[in-house]
Amino acid sequence: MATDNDSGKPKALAIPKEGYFALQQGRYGPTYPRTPACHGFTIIAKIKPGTEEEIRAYGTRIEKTIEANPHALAPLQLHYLRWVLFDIGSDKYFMYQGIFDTDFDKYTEDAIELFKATGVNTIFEKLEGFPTDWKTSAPAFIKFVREHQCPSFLEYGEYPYVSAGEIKKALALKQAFSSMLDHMQ
Amino acid sequence: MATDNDSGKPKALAIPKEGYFALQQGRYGPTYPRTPACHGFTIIAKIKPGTEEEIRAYGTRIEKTIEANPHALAPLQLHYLRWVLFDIGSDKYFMYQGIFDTDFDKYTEDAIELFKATGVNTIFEKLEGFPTDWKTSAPAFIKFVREHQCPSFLEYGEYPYVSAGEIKKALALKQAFSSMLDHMQ
Amino acid sequence: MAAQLDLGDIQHFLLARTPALAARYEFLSFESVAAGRAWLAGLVPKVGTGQSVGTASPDARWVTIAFTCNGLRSLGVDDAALATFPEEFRHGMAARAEILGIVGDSGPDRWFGDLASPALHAIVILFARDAGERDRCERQHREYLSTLAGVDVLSALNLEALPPFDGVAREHFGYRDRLSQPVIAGTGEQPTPGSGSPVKAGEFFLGYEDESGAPPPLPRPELLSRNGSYLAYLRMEEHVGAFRAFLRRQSETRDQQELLAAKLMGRWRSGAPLVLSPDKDDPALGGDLQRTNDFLYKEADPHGYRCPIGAHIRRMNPRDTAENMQRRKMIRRGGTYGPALPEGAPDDGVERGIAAFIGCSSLIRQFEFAMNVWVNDPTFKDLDNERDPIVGNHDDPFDMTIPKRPIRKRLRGLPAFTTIRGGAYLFLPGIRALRFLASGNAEQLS
Amino acid sequence: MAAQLDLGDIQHFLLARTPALAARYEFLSFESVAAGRAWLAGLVPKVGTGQSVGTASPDARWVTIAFTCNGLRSLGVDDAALATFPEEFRHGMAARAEILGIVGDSGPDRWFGDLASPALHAIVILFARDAGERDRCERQHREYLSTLAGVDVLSALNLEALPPFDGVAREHFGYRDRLSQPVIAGTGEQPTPGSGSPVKAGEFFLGYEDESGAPPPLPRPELLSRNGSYLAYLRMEEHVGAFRAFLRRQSETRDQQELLAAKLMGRWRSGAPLVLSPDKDDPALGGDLQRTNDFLYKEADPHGYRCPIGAHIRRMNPRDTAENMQRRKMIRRGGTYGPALPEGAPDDGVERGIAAFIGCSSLIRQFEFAMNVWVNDPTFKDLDNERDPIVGNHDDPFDMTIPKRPIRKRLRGLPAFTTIRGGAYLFLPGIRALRFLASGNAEQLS
Repeated sequence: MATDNDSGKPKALAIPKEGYFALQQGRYGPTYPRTPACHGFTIIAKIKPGTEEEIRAYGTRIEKTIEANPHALAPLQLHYLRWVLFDIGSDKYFMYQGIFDTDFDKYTEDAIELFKATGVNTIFEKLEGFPTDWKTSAPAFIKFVREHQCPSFLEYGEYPYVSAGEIKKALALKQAFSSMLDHMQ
Repeated sequence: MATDNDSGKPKALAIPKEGYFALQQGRYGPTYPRTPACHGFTIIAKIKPGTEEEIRAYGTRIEKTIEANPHALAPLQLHYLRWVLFDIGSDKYFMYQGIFDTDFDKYTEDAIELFKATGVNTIFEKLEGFPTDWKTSAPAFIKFVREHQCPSFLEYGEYPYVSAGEIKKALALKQAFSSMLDHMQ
Repeated sequence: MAAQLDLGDIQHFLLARTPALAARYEFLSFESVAAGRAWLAGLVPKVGTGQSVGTASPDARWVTIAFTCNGLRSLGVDDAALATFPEEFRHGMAARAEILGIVGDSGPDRWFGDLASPALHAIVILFARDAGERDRCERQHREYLSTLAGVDVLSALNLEALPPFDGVAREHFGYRDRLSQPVIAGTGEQPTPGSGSPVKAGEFFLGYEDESGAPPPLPRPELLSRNGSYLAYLRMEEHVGAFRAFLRRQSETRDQQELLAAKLMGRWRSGAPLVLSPDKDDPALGGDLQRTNDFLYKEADPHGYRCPIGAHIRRMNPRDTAENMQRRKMIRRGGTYGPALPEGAPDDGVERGIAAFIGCSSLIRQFEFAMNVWVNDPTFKDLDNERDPIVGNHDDPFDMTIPKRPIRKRLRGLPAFTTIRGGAYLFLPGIRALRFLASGNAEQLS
Repeated sequence: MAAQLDLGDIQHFLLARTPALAARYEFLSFESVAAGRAWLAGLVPKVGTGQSVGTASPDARWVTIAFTCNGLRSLGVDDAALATFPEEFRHGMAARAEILGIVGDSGPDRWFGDLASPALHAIVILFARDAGERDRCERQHREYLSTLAGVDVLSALNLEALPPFDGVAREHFGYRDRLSQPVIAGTGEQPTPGSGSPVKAGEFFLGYEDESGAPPPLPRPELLSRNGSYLAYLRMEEHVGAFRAFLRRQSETRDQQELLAAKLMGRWRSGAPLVLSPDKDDPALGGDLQRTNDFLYKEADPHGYRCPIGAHIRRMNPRDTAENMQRRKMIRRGGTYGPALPEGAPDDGVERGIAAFIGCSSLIRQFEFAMNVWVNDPTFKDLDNERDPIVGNHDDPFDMTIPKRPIRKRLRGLPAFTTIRGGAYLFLPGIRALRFLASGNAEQLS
């Protein structure tokens, strides 16, 4: 896919209602485009009544997991995650908002393995309609995700199309330079 | 605020229901903490019936604005924007999802000026409950935003606490290096 | 479409600087509505107006009076009316101190002179040509107070210009002061080159169109608010000994000290700006108001090799490197207090500093923004862990980066060169409003 | 808890490599259910089983039979049953070509031998000790077909090992082949050092526990699916002339050519891996199966200074630098077709290449993943605009970065060294399933 390599030039992209411009088949369905804001999920689903505290507690669990093993989520190639609980009327909804570099289609199975390993099931199993056989049925899991994915109609990236890996390499380089400069002063 | 300066070490932070750990007063209300995923908005509001197409069309307008002037949104100090329309029952909701470096409290007035200049009102005025006097009343605007802001309960950053400015400088440095290497081969 | 300023109704204080070498601020408390009104009634005729600016002003007519929210209440303004005033004013500076970075050693719990007390109701500001005249006014006011019951002076502060009295204002660190001043649109005054466009009157006075293109809503009753302004008062001690010691510690030569002092401020002590004179001082430039503000940053010094990004003047006025600058302008009035510390003398432990009022039409958008974002945001302009080196809060260790080729200089853990010793949010009413407050009755004013 | 493999029911094809120097693939179409069943019934006894592996196999018993989804339907498997087979298999490789990067010159619209046609129903694979034996089998099969009506040979492909027939498999570019092979858990075989743990049988054969720890659900009827596998077939032309010209163009010396060839592959042509022998070839190492796979990347070569990140073997088997490697293992069977192009000879325009089957229990999770992510993802492992230099689709210009100190080498716009000329998704049934398909009746099998 052609990308604008001028990583310092912010870019915005309006996205059609379907979530993609041209239907391009991925392994598990249409692939979503890489946008200036990389790849991403906005998965919104109603939670089962009474599960809010369990879901919130899981936030702390992930915090601790990452503290103990900062690279636990490395296979997802994330930039950022934001998990939100919000109310619509008397119902409570969960939103999984992630910005990452893999198109989901590519690393689906890795993601599912990882969700098992880090127990993301603790959250997903609290969502209405989540397939009970998700651990053995990748397609069921993926169907749920696709059905609850809400494509953006606009995405904007200040440093468009740059992968987290590239950013981390660049930051390491800058850090090395900066510390060199400090030592030279 | 103390930050972990190891920008290559991913970090997750679980966030209390209120959206902050300790009540810290900002100019326009409690300040939200800077997390490993920087600052951010998840503003969710119901749209007025029949306005969906206008809202979508505005995505294209922003795309063109940024194309013509890539730095049009610079004062917001963004990393990423994702604007999403999604359905709950028969209602349609708009979500403004942004990751940025300013705490909103600090640059509120700049943001409002910018929203006027780029016509973000085209969207916000389509949201139910948006104050009609927002252009002259910063507090009314801010009240709306705060009432519709849904704090995350977990945020994760792969390169935590790093500002977009720092990332762009690092990428420019890396690009300079990379092109130097290409020329030396 | 600038509306004509009602100069006869606006207190002179923000309209023009008076040629004063001395001043006195008195911080008052009213024991009763009647006491406050009586005191005010006697003093209103002495308050200078915009109209008197530029005319001969033989005695104590450079009087200015302003009130805290509690002061307005103590004069009988009811809660319904007060509720229409902005929240930040109603809460007062002490309640907003955390937002302003006025914490730790600078915190309201350590302020001098009862300024954080809810008993603070009014400030009367006396500017005088010299200390003798100031002392005469003080005596006069003391006598006046002695004729009234129920008005207490919580504290007071005397101010004097620093030597050598050569017509150049300096603060204790030795920097030339009062080089920048916004020009109010409609006054006919021309901004000096580089000072930006004239600023609409509504940015400073209530009831006028501001830079948004419309007049913001007036607090009620309009009789009280129209032609008024908000003031933020700050009494800021300057640690001259610590400042000089820091310069000596960081520099081997006198020239290096001066350069470092200039890097912290963004101007040489003469006032010459680093952007225009990066390598050595240029006193002629410093004193030339037609030239000393005539510069920008974006093209001339984008990386701060001349004037560091975090230097005091670059934070307080980022010029073309910030948004909506016209909505951030403020008018500063004040002066120095405490004796000068002679060059070479050891620190004497005496408090000295600047005590100043910042005038604006929105404390939250103008004054608080400057304190919150420009002065104390450690990530201002992508700096990392830095605050304004001169006026920022340095209770925690913050740094200062001086961009330099080939190798930048990073000063780690700057000491605090200043400490806030007091502060207040005040409303500076127009003359009719003062009369209204003195009478408690709108009808008497027509 | 590895379940005992039902060796008597599993076709031998994926269980062991047969010592063959020649092979023939025939691509068949059945005009009717009856015709297909009749053909199959006669051939089932000739299909080798897992049990026959290692025993003397005197003639054409290295026969393998597999079916496309259309083929299963053409043998009477009804749509309800077919619907329980995975979507990717039902759609077939041509429909999934875009996902696989098999587009442009490699696209199904340009395939040879009617492989993209819905008429393709079955493949019969004949491996033979040598070309003479292969030709004998071919004749025998032709005679057999002549006794039946309604079974058409759409196309066929003959394969031969390349000289010098020294017991070492090579492909046309000259690289040693068949160095890696997963070992199936429960067979008692020991993986060679560096080849990873034995892989659970369920990764290759349906009805067994796989690496998830459970047996995945079987398509219905289980009689048809149990002990079966999926195969992806690829006929990949190798552009030997273009490959050699590229090496010459990029290198000044023969040694540089060999190093570049090694960098593209990740191994020297002898098979010696760059990670173990980065600077020069080591043929003894290349041929030593106890050593030639005994390496990892993460610690030994994190930045690819030895084996480039994008080299063919590092993409196809990232070893310790990818997740869930045990769930990506596949078994490859196949060989070379077309005459060798002698060293130094100009390209003769004759098609030559590799025609191989990739066996697994999930085409989408194993084969398609490898093609989609490892071979053709231009941002694989944070590379920028690169694909597998050997087997990636190079219809658009992609690059190859060779990390090197002090200065990396970036090859811009690699030519396509290979083109896919045909492909298919197949189901490789067990022996009982073959009988079931031949009879159309489960009861006959007990």
